[in-house]
Amino acid sequence: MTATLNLLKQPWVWAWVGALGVWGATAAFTGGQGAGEVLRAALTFGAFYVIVALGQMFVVTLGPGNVDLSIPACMTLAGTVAMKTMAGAAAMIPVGLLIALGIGLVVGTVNYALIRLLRIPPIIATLSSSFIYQSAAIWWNRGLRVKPPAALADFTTAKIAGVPVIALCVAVLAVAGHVLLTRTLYGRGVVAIGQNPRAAHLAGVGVERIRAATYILSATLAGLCGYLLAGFSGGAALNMGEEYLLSSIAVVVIGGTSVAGGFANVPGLWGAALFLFLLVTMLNTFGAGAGVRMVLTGLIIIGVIVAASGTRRRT
Amino acid sequence: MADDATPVVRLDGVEKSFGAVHALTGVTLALAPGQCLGLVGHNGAGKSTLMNVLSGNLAPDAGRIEVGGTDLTRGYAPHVALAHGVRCVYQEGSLCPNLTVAENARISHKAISGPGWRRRARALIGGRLDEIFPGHGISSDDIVGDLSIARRQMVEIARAFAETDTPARVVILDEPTSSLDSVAAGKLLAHVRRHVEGGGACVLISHLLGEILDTADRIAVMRDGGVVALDAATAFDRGKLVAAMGSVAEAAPRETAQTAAIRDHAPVVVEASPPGPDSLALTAHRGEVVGLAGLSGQGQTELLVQIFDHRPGTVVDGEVAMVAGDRQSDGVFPLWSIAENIAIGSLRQFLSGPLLDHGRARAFAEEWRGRIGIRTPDIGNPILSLSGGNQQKALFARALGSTAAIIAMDDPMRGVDVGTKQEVYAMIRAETAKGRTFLWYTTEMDELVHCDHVYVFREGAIVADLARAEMTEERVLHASFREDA
Amino acid sequence: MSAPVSPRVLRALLPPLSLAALLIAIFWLQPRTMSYFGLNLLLNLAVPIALATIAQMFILCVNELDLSIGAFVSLVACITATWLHDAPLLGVLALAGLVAAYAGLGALIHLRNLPSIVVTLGMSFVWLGLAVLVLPTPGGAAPDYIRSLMTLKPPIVPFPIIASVVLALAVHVLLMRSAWGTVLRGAGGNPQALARAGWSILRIKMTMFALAGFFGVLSGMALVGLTTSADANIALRYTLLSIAGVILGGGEFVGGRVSPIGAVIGAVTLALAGSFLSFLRLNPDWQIGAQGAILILVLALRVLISRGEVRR
Amino acid sequence: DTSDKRIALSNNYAGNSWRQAMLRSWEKVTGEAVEEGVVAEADAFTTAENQVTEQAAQIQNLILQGYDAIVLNAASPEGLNGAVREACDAGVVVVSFDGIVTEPCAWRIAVDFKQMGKDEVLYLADRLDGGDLLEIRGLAGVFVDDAISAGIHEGVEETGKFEIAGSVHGNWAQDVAQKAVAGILPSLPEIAAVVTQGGDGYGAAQAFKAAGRPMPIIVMGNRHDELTWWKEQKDANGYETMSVSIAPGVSTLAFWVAQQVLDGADVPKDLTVPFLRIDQENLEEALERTEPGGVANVNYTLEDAKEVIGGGAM
Ligand SMILES: Nc1ncnc2c1ncn2[C@@H]1O[C@H](COP(=O)(O)OP(=O)(O)OP(=O)(O)O)[C@@H](O)[C@H]1O
Ligand SMILES: Nc1ncnc2c1ncn2[C@@H]1O[C@H](COP(=O)(O)OP(=O)(O)OP(=O)(O)O)[C@@H](O)[C@H]1O
Ligand SMILES: O[C@@H]1[C@@H](O)[C@H](O)OC[C@H]1O
Ligand SMILES: [Mg+2]
Ligand SMILES: [Mg+2]
Repeated sequence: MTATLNLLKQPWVWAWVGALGVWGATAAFTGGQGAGEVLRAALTFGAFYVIVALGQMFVVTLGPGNVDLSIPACMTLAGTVAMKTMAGAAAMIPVGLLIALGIGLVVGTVNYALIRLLRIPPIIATLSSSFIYQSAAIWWNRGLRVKPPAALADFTTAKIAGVPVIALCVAVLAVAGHVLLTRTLYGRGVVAIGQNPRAAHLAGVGVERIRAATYILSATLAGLCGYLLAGFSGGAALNMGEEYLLSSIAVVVIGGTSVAGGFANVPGLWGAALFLFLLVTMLNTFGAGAGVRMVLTGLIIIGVIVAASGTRRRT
Repeated sequence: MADDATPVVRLDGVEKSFGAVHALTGVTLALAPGQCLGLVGHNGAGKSTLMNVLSGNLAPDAGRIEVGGTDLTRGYAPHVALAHGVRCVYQEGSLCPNLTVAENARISHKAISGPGWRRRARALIGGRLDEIFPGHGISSDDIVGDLSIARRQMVEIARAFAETDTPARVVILDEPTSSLDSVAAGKLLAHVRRHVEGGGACVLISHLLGEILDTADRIAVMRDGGVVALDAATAFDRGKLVAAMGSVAEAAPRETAQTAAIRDHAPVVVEASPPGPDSLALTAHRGEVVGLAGLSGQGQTELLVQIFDHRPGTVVDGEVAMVAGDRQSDGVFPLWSIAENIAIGSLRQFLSGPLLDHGRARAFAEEWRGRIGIRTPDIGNPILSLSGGNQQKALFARALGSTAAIIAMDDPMRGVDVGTKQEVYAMIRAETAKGRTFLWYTTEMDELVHCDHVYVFREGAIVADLARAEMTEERVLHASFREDA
Repeated sequence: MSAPVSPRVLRALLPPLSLAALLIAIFWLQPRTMSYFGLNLLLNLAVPIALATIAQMFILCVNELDLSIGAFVSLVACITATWLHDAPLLGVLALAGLVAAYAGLGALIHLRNLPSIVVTLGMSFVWLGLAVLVLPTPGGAAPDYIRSLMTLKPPIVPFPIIASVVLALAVHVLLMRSAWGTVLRGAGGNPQALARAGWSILRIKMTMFALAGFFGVLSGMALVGLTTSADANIALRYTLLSIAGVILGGGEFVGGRVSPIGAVIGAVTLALAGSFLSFLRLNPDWQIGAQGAILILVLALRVLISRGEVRR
Repeated sequence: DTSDKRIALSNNYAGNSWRQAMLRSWEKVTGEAVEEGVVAEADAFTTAENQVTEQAAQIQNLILQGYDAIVLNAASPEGLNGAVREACDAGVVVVSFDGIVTEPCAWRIAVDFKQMGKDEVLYLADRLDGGDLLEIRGLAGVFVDDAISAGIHEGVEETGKFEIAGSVHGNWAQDVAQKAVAGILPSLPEIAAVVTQGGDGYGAAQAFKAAGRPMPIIVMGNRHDELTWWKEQKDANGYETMSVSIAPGVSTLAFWVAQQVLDGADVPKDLTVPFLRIDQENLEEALERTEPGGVANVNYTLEDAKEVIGGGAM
């Protein structure tokens, strides 16, 4: 009993409740048909959300105004350059991965440099730089869609005992993210900075080093996501990251991370990612028109947040 | 003062609990016009809580509130309190940092509105500042966030005493001098006397017992949520107050001869100069307690930060830990528990491999709670559930518990009660014996006797360099003011 | 730069200086813009952006963020081009209802202590959905009086300039100079202090959100006046533009530090940045990137000017 | 003679392969035209996001730069009317294509998107006796999406054979379509065919494959990966379908039309260009002509333009 109560106090619970709720509603509507299949799809697509949301979560936790709007462009650039470099050759798969991660590294470093050296507020720095990354992607390949190596495509779409391999991998990644957040100097530093950067500095936290690492982490994860998504969907497209701008933020905040900074959690990311995917699926299944669907999407997101507000720590 | 006059304020059987913490256990207290009531008690005794009830910010769980003879218990709220002339200067500060001094005056004086309000607000706050703190150097158009903590405190005090359509019948001052230097504090206390002699009433909370004994007409001593002694000020002396609060005896400062020996023999660990013109340099030796004195806001904090940051031009041999004085903006992590707030300064100690061992961190915090006496049922509670003084203790624990060889303290005793202060003095002594060095900025003259060497600051420069043997209150004060002033 | 200029003055001067620099560059690249006709064309679309930026500024002033303002302006545009045109009473009621809805959002966010980012993120879907329902395919028509107002050709000074100046000054007086506005800003600086002084934070939040809604409505109406008809997606970009405008104008995300004059200047600067680029005639591959580069450049200018500024 | 005339392309979006192909067609054809002295300049301008307001500002800037004609792929058929009106008032010729505008002073090179949608269903009616359809739509609130969808629904009504069992928005992007289809598919009955808007067929096929469902007839668009997948299936198991789309090179047709208007030719305001259709027979040939990763395309010549202006079919 008290265990249940304690569970309900966890900030991430409501995202999971929401996910279960919309999944249940979908299943009820179809009389249970395809419920398992839907879940499998949710795990696959949710995994991509979680990858980028993990990075976004660390950024958002740095405190008010910190957000990475360059994730979509970074995904596109990393996906495009990696696919073109691999040119479909299986032997090049590791090289492609390194390139995607390397692009993330560069993007994150540039973002941080803009924030630190030019003192541009992160939200605008990452938005502005994202246009440059997008242009670089266009210039690199002019929108041509190069196929991923077959082995990469197979890996991203494979299943073990019916569970998507990509979801398993991202689950491991999420555990690593959780450990990083709660059990390392870096993670504690991020949370401290998010509450009070000045106090963090005076408590001996390496404020700027951690900020730099966080923007680099976010971009690197975006690069990874771009690489895997391009493998999964048969090539990199110039608009492949578009959707991930708002969703990465939505997943983070619906998952119970405080937008005021200084408080984050990883389990909520998976809950929120599944919730967002299943929500769209539910409304598609109900056959609602675009207008009604959008209105309901908005209202349900707000509903979950209101329900969760009873448990949220005051900021 | 006669007890039979109708009290301006009467609290009767006031109780307040925060979860398991009984902050107030049935307090009954009356305040007569023309009277200054001194309120003392250990950290967490319930003083601020009581004043929050009186100013309408906390609804009591039980009890009655009477103002001017009327029972206002039902529906009592800040605006009701204000309308009845109850003003409060809060321990944690209540100014809007984004507004100017004059605009902040407008916030708490609703009557200042309509055309020409800005002029009236300037006149109101400027007049009070001139009256209470002559030579304050604050312009009514200064943005509050740009002011030092001491000047912010002055603005807040002046605002509370300012009168528009409602008189300031009762002014509550919750540790008003903790961020002021002794000169400014003296001015304030003189004003308090003027205020009560003009028929007003005041509640003065302070851990500086001398202030209370000198200024108050009556003194109430609180302990663990209740009033344990209440009498005319003349009936108390320092010893009696300390005894009533349940505090321990005082720590003795180090012998003068001993301090000189450190200067001569121990290696130098810090050498730094503030940027001000013609400044002397500060030198600290291993195991020494070096005092940074002078009026508040003369560059002491900046020099500490300069040393903390190992800025170019400073010689710092060893790690530095900081005890913040402005705990709101420099010290506390508001979303974290007490334990997390303590442990953040020492995380490296709890690493096993690359990962933190939370169990060890918690045990560490638990140990320091005991050593420094943080009053809380559970160190897993949020830091903000602590009283101001207890939060400060947590910051001490953070620095003392770290491995740093040099501890920089930025006027760290703000809001710390006498008993704890003595314990901390003793602890500092003990730590110096282990070779730790302390750089201690303080605005309290009494604390300088615990320093082995004192540097006096004025306008961003060090203007006097006093060894323990040559340090007197008079010399410090003399150096604090410009010759030609 | 040896004369001691106070950091505050310098900070306030940054936005107008960036704007001036950009304008000079544009005049130099394309002298034709230096005329009544040219300035009109150059600046008229900045008017609705400036209005949306002011709306965002009210929200930022109380430490919240509105991610739905773009969708909201789109919805207003759709309603203006349909109901307000065909059935003015219904249109006016709907728009008033939207302002009330904004006030309600403020109340909800305050009472349940919700993160405004998520609530407004949710609302952006709601507004957009409603816009699609009101106007499933682009169309509608601007009411004539709005159209004539937005295409007004006053003597000597082009309308967009007059409109921007009036807007900036009016909001400046309201928020920065009036006793009432001072209280509203105070709530951004230290809400607890306001509560202790007997003010209702709930009422302040509702007021600020209602003001945001009101200026959002004006923005949508002005936009339709210029475009003559509406589209459900018409102003989605305003969300980011408005945030960027407030920041460019010297506002901050927390602490109630905003400047209406700066915000209007910031909005105009952003609108002009795009024009500047099209006068440069870049290779299409890099046109998108150049939009980012110009933003960075304008903001970097701030650093160059404010170098050495210190706290306290 | 238009050798001193300057023409600008105003494009609202460059973020997909179709638009990139469109820009490249423009570059190629107008580059030659400038070289040959047909016109003095033909610059391309593109905005960062698919936004009406940005494009309106862009058009106003083009007016200020004194272009003689603006060739326009519009973010909205109505939302740019104010800016287009201003261009016309300033004496600038405006020719819209693909995303056309309704402002009467502008020329329109329209594709009959509605017919395009209807043709998909008519083709299916030939192939099937009936069954459930899945509809993949484009970007909500955009007119092209509405028009194609309206055609599909009209076709379904007229043929009376099909039922639309589900409808999702794929935003003309493979990955978005893949995700939307993967979500809804489990709840749907067996799907006989998928009607699409182009750019989304390959994503749909991937989703069906991942779900292990029988492969329906998926109407394809003109992306290289759509055509390649179709070819692979055709070779492997005789899979049959069709593809309808609009060729990105339509921008070059618009260029020639603008040139003709500037030249003083009498050009009707509304012109129609046929959509690009690929069938089972000419699949290989189309694939041959399509760059890997690109889009099936056609570049137009001055002669093509004259033919369209004259009302002839091409
Ligand atoms: N004196 C100071 N007072 C308050 N805040 C400060 C001060 N100095 C630095 N900061 C804050 O901390 C940041 C500087 O970070 P810091 O000096 O901790 O860098 P760092 O990460 O330790 O550097 P490194 O990566 O080299 O270790 C500034 O951006 C500011 O926010
Ligand atoms: N918001 C709160 N939540 C939980 N506990 C609280 C809260 N506010 C105060 N307390 C507890 O109530 C008790 C009384 O605190 P209060 O702040 O009144 O002490 P104080 O006498 O003013 O101490 P100090 O001298 O340190 O300022 C303390 O134990 C404190 O931890
Ligand atoms: O621009 C659109 C293109 O992206 C889509 O695929 O087909 C229709 C076009 O109008
Ligand atoms: Mg207290
Ligand atoms: Mg003091």
